[in-house]
Amino acid sequence: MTSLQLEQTPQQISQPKPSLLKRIWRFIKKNPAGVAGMILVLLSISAALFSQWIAPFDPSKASLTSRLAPPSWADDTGESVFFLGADQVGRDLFSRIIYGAKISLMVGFFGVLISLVIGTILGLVAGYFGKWLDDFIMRVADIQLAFPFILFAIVIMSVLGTGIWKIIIILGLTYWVGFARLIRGEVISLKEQEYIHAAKAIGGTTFTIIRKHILPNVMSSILVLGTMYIAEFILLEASLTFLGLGVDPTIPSWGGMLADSRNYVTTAWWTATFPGIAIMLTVLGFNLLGDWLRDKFDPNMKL
Amino acid sequence: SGGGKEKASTDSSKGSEENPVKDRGNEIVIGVSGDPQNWDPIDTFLLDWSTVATSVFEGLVDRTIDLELQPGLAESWEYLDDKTLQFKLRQGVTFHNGEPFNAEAVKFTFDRLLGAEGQKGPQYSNYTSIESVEVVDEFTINMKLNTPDPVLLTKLAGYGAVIVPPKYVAEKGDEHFNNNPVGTGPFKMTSYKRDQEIVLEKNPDYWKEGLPKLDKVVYKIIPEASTRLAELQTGKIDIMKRVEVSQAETVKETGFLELQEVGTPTAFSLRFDVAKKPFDSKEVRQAINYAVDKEAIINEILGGYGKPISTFQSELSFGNNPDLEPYPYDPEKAKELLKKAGVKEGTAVDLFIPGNDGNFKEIAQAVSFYLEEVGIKVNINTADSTTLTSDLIPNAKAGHMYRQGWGGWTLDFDNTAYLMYYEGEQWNPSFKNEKVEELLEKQRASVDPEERKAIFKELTELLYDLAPELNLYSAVDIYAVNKRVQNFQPPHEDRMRLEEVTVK
Amino acid sequence: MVQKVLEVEELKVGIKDEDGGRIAIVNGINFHLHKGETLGIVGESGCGKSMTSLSLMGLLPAGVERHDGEIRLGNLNFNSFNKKDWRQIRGKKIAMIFQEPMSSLNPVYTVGAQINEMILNHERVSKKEARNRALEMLKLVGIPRPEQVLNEYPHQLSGGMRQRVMIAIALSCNPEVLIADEPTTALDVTIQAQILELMKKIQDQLHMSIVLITHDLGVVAEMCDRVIVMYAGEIVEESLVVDLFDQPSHPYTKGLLASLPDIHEQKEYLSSILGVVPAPGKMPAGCRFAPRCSFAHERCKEVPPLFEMENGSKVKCWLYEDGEAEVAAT
Amino acid sequence: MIAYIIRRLLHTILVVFAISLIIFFSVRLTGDPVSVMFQAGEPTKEAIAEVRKNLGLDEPLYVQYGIFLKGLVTFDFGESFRSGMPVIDLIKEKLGATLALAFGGMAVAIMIAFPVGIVSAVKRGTGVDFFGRIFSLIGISFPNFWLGIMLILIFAVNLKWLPSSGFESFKHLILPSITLGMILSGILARLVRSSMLEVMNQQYISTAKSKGISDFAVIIKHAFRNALLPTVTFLGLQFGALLGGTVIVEQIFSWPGIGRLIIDAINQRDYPVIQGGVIFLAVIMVAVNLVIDLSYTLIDPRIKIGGSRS
Amino acid sequence: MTENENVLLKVDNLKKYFPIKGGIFGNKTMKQVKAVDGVSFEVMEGETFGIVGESGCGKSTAGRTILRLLEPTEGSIYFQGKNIAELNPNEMRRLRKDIQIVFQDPFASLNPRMKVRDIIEEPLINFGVSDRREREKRVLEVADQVGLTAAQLTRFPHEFSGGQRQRIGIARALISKPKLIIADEPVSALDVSIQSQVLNLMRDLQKEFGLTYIFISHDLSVVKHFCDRIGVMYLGKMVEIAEKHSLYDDPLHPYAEALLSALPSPHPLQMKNRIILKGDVPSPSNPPSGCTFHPRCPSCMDICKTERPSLQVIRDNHAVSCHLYESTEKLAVAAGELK
Ligand SMILES: Nc1ncnc2c1ncn2[C@@H]1O[C@H](COP(=O)(O)OP(=O)(O)OP(=O)(O)O)[C@@H](O)[C@H]1O
Ligand SMILES: Nc1ncnc2c1ncn2[C@@H]1O[C@H](COP(=O)(O)OP(=O)(O)OP(=O)(O)O)[C@@H](O)[C@H]1O
Ligand SMILES: [Mg+2]
Ligand SMILES: [Mg+2]
Repeated sequence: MTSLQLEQTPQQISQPKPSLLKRIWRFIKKNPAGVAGMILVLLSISAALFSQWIAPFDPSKASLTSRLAPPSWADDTGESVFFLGADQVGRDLFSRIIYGAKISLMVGFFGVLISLVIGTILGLVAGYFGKWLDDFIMRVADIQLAFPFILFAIVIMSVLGTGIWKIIIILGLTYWVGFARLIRGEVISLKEQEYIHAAKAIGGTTFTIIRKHILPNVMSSILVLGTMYIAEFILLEASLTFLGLGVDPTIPSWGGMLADSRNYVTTAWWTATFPGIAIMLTVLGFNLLGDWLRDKFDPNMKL
Repeated sequence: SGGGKEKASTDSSKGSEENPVKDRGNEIVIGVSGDPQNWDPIDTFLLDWSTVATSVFEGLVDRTIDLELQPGLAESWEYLDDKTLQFKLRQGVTFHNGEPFNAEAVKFTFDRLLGAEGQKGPQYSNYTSIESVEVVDEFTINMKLNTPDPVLLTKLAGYGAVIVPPKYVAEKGDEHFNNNPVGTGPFKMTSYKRDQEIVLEKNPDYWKEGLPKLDKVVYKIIPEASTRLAELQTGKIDIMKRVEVSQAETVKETGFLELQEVGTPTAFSLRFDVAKKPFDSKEVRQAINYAVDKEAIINEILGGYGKPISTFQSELSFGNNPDLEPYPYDPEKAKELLKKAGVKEGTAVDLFIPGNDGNFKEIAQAVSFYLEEVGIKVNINTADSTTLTSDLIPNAKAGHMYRQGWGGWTLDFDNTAYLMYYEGEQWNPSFKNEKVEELLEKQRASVDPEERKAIFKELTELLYDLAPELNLYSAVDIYAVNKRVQNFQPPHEDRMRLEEVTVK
Repeated sequence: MVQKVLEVEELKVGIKDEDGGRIAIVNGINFHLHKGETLGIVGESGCGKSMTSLSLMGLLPAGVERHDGEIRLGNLNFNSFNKKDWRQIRGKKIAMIFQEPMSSLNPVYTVGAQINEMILNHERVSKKEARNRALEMLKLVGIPRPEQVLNEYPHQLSGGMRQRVMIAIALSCNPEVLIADEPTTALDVTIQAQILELMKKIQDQLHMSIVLITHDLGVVAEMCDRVIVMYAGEIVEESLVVDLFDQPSHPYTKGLLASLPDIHEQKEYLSSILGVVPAPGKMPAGCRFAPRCSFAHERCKEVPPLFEMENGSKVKCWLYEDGEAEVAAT
Repeated sequence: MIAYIIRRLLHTILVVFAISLIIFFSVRLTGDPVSVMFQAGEPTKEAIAEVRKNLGLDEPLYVQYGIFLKGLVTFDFGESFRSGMPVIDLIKEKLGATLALAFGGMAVAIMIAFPVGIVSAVKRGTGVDFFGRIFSLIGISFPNFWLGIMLILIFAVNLKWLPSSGFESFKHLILPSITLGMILSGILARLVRSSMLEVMNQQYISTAKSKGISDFAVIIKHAFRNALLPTVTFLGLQFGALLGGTVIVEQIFSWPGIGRLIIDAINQRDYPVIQGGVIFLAVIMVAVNLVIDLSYTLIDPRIKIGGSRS
Repeated sequence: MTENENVLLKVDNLKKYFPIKGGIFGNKTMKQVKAVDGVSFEVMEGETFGIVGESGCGKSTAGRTILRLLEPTEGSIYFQGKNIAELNPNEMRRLRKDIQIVFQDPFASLNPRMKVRDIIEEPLINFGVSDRREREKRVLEVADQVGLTAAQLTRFPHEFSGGQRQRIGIARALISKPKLIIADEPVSALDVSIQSQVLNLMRDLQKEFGLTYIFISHDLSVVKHFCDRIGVMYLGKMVEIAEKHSLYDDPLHPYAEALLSALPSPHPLQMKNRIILKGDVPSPSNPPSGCTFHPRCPSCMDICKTERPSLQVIRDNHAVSCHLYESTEKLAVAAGELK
């Protein structure tokens, strides 16, 4: 046997690692948009996670005496009051916005989770098995697309009732199409990859191939689309409220706050402005993050 | 009433106080929120219809802006007997298309309303007490009734009984008539762009001397309130219907605008599903009525644009009992009653409200806040408003409490009370009281106002005690009007009257 | 003496690293090209062949830049060039054909349009004249039914045809220098033979100078007059093609030649060069080939200069230090 | 090619049939149209039953569906409960406004997204890229009703430059188009950018540069032309969606479009209009996509309809 | 070669057509790409059988069809006497333990998201080696055989060079102890210096384990170096099958001849007489009539345009499918009898 000397991979030549701070700075300089997105998303996630501790007031504590109190740092007695003002039933707007992060993110995350699971499974099946299954699933997707979202929402709500979870379900059941199409497309091209043939050649069952080889390789696209859909869902929740199909008004959802206070824009600007800013920043954050992820994983991804 | 607290101060654009409307001439533009889609009076029951069509069509009987009955196309009427009503018709009136108004037209109108065509629409059922219309001479008709109807005259002032031109309808057909209505009113419709605008022009041959004063009225359909207000602020419209409470302040602060308010027959209540625990108990229902500070709600959330009510009707309604005071705000009493009824602290109840009424959401939350104070936890559910009225309420799926608003278009408690309290009616999923039903039937059998008044007094007292709903308020409509418009009087029940309106 | 059309001195091409420092991809190479000559550049994948050729065109990809050295084309010095100057010489004086014939033509324009574009860009001719010229070019590169092909789209042509079209485009303005970056690597042997034959024919006709980049020593043997062997961004050997095959000097060149399977000689095992080309930025100090070299010794920790040999070849290896004249690295 | 079109049409019919079935039964789950008609009337039990009978709603569902299907074959969607107008006439009435808005929104989206996407791709990683992307994302970071209201407040109320609502002149089209276009442009810019990035890596871009033509010509003539295909696909899909999916914009700007027609019908449970409208949109969507697919042959000569890319 | 040598694999009239669908329902086969069109050959135990031919001539398709990664359209494949074209999917899956494949593209044939260890281990899991420690041991063993260190096993494929990746691919094929390895252009993507490393490794492994290879390549010199017997493919058909020296010293088919002459010369002074073929390889969806090579053939005769020649043994271990040799050798011998 000829001697097989160990080949050097570039990684083996070690170089002194720059300091952590320096690496972080470098990262920020290289991905300003991604970092901005991450910060915004982290902010809203922490607001959602730690709302109890951040919010100065009970977000559902209504009091007509403080209705539409304008933002101020302190009242006459020097006691701190509503720092972003109070809403139409006298609740502290700041606390509601903090708690609202929870609701908005919940709608985003769980809505995406549902659509992701359904869409990924159907997309995998359609893409991998092709033929009539593919045709069938894609036709169902066509039908779903042609079905007006609002009517769909009303139908679901009259069958299942209303509430935040129903909205999540509605979004999930509507947006699976996006995932399914994306995954299907990816799987179709992935299927022709040599390592998939290889997986078959080494005796892999269909299930193993999908689980071990296909799924992990579509994960990045799923992640990217998921992030973008979170942003979209947060906005859709607001639109549903605008159309009268939103959540119960005691629930502090940004969309609800924004939609229900749109007529106060000129008289009590803070009621709509601050939830609006919260939505904008969070949505922007998720979009930037998604953009960055896509750029990182696959800059040519058609999203 | 009126004038909310001036708390919601603003720094919004007080910018140009100059009236943006400069050269519109002798015409006005009105921003309304909805398009009735169909101008045929027998096919509609929408307030949006009446806002416009009141200027186009007229009935035998008319109602003044203050809701008094007065002669319309009929100069006078009398009961020949209990079941025959004779009308003397006005002479020299013509329809917008030149067709003469006469007994034939009246007969045609009612035959149509009561015939096959009318039966497809929602108006028919209001007029089933009319057996037939007989022509006596060219300007006299007899209306034969099959049963005495105490509110018939009021109904004849209603939408379905306006007189339509027989030849025109016969020749052009119903579909054409739907889109090109012709009546005898002060204005004629010259253009209709669905969901966009309606143009009315002066009817030069109008039978009231010197009226109308305007040459032209344009209605623009603008569903979104904030857009409507923007149009008003920029002078694109002169009158804005349906100003939201939250917008009132802005209007007041704009120099060239004027805010006008008017009480309406529409009452808003949270109705209880009395079949559901704990609202099967009268004490509990009363307790809820005590627990909520309706005055505070009216003053704070509605900015004063609402009137307290004691039963499910407004002060405009025949049958309203002015002696009854709304349940006072008395949380202690409420707690006591609840305790007596054995309702545990923290009992949760479901409240259903329509999701598209921002203002009412605030009210619901205030109610929930008050009820929480007495130990009842309210889960507010929002539903698509149509689902709520057409599905959830009729099928008793609307939780323990649900919002209902009712206008009683006849301005007579009969309409409301019968539909709300008579067993088996569409919007009465669970309430049943024999005494109430007895009284309801009794008042229906009579045409004597005094007698009916007495019955209603008894009925209202009974209902007050039974408390089948938490009566909140009767609505006050707010209109915003450009100051160039003169003599505009906001209508109680959406039926805008514009004959006397002029511009500066 | 034969005229030098192209001279490259101390060419350095690099990328910026994360700290703003430079990582060299091409590290100071010198070469020249005579008129009518074919110069081969060979080397393993990643040794900087393409970067060298792209810097001759001023077409380095984003992030990669030429930061030192001089390139002269006749009496033109590229260092003084602005964007416009570059545009004027590209295609006109120096033209290039690429490795992937499948993707080097724009799929949405006809062949004719793509040749015309080149002609119209550099010469004041009417559209009609340009078209005739394009037709002429297609005939020159031996395309059957050229009139039709002019109106066809690239996808309607086979790989070999496309490469012919590419050559037609490159030659349509009669450039002095043609740079061919692995022009036949993606083609089948039979087609490769056609294209190489064609290039030879055209060179004879037009007296062009060609820089032929390849990693196939067979192609070098076939086509070139002189060869440069590159390793890790540097020139390790430069010699006449005959000398290279007969008496390769640098251990790397020797290794390459030895690892070729020989069709005439049956060996059980091929000899091979162990290890891989180091990545840019991870270059060993001293002789860059030393870690893979079986002749490596102490001296190799220092960077060897380019030694000139008797036969005129130049070698960058300490083995040739003795007895050979050192060539100044300028 | 012909076979391909026929196949697509068969698919369409299948989809339309399925939609008709689903829509027919699902609208009937959502409540009763008759009680909605009596906004201020006297809807006694009997009255409601009477109207229901007259509208044919008391027939068994399968009979109603049969009637509906029969109409469908002849493009007769029935008559609106509300207006008594044939549904098809209602749709025709709205088509102009809907198309105007859809094209307007697309035009705005294209005007924003194409330059932003192209510049972003060409200057990838630079500040221009960063701001371009943020700018294009701003549009999709607001709920559309909010964006609409804000535009009205700024451009109509405060600046008085543009009318705030209505479907009258070109000026009226501007604000709704911007609202719609801003939302679209965010996604479109992203798509243009990524398509451009992909194309810019292609060898033929190097070829183009090696010819000595200007950067602008390289970017527009060579890169962008090739990046157009996914963009057109996306716009095609969006166009279908825009026809019906602009409810909120239509509502804010009082735009008399099909979206509002359908949402009003939904709110009033005007079954025939819902059914007709949805099916109409489905057909349009499929048709637009078919046209887009056929147009690929113009954009990309490699694509042969009915076959695959060669 | 001697008679008693065992036939490991016998391919008989193998066809693989790819349909191009069309028609209204998209189910009508409008055209077929005849990627492999009636190929027959045998592979002996322990030998290396080479398949050469230009791009698109069906080499890969043939290789994959043998493993039934693609379902054959027609024909039989006997592996150790068993017709594997008739096995059900599950039996086939198990048989893959004995036949393995190494792919051309070292970048695309490894799952980028799996660690090298998991890639190499995967066949063992699939083929039911349930003991973890056993698997561990085998992975280390094989890694050592192909020259990978234990430390490298925890890395991901993208951290390796092309040659190393190809070793990973070989390790993966090797771990289930197959009898036959189909190597589909295993060195085409590699630099010459690396190519020789991999070829040497493959030769070592063959010696050590008595492997049989089907070695697919378009590089005639590599094939000559590495294979014992060689089949030349053109447009889905085997045009010549011969023992290597016989083929290289005296190619019979005009195509094989041209192919050999097209090879760039290994030395600048060894210029030779080139046969430059006209035109391009025709499309397999629309192959020429008769002998598919006739439009490019320098010695094309009339008969070639209409009649398809069959493969016949001309001399020892040398069969060709060409009308030029028909008159001299009447004996049409099925490729199966070719020894
Ligand atoms: N755009 C780029 N940015 C950064 N580094 C690059 C870029 N393009 C190439 N490189 C690096 O530059 C080095 C030289 O690349 P080059 O393409 O010149 O090699 P080559 O000799 O042409 O190889 P091949 O035979 O594979 O074409 C390689 O290490 C490569 O990784
Ligand atoms: N899945 C498929 N569908 C349709 N046609 C195919 C498919 N796979 C291969 N082909 C066609 O079959 C023919 C033979 O392809 P194959 O990959 O076997 O050739 P090859 O000899 O391996 O070529 P290369 O040297 O390029 O790898 C080609 O024309 C190819 O286009
Ligand atoms: Mg290169
Ligand atoms: Mg192959």
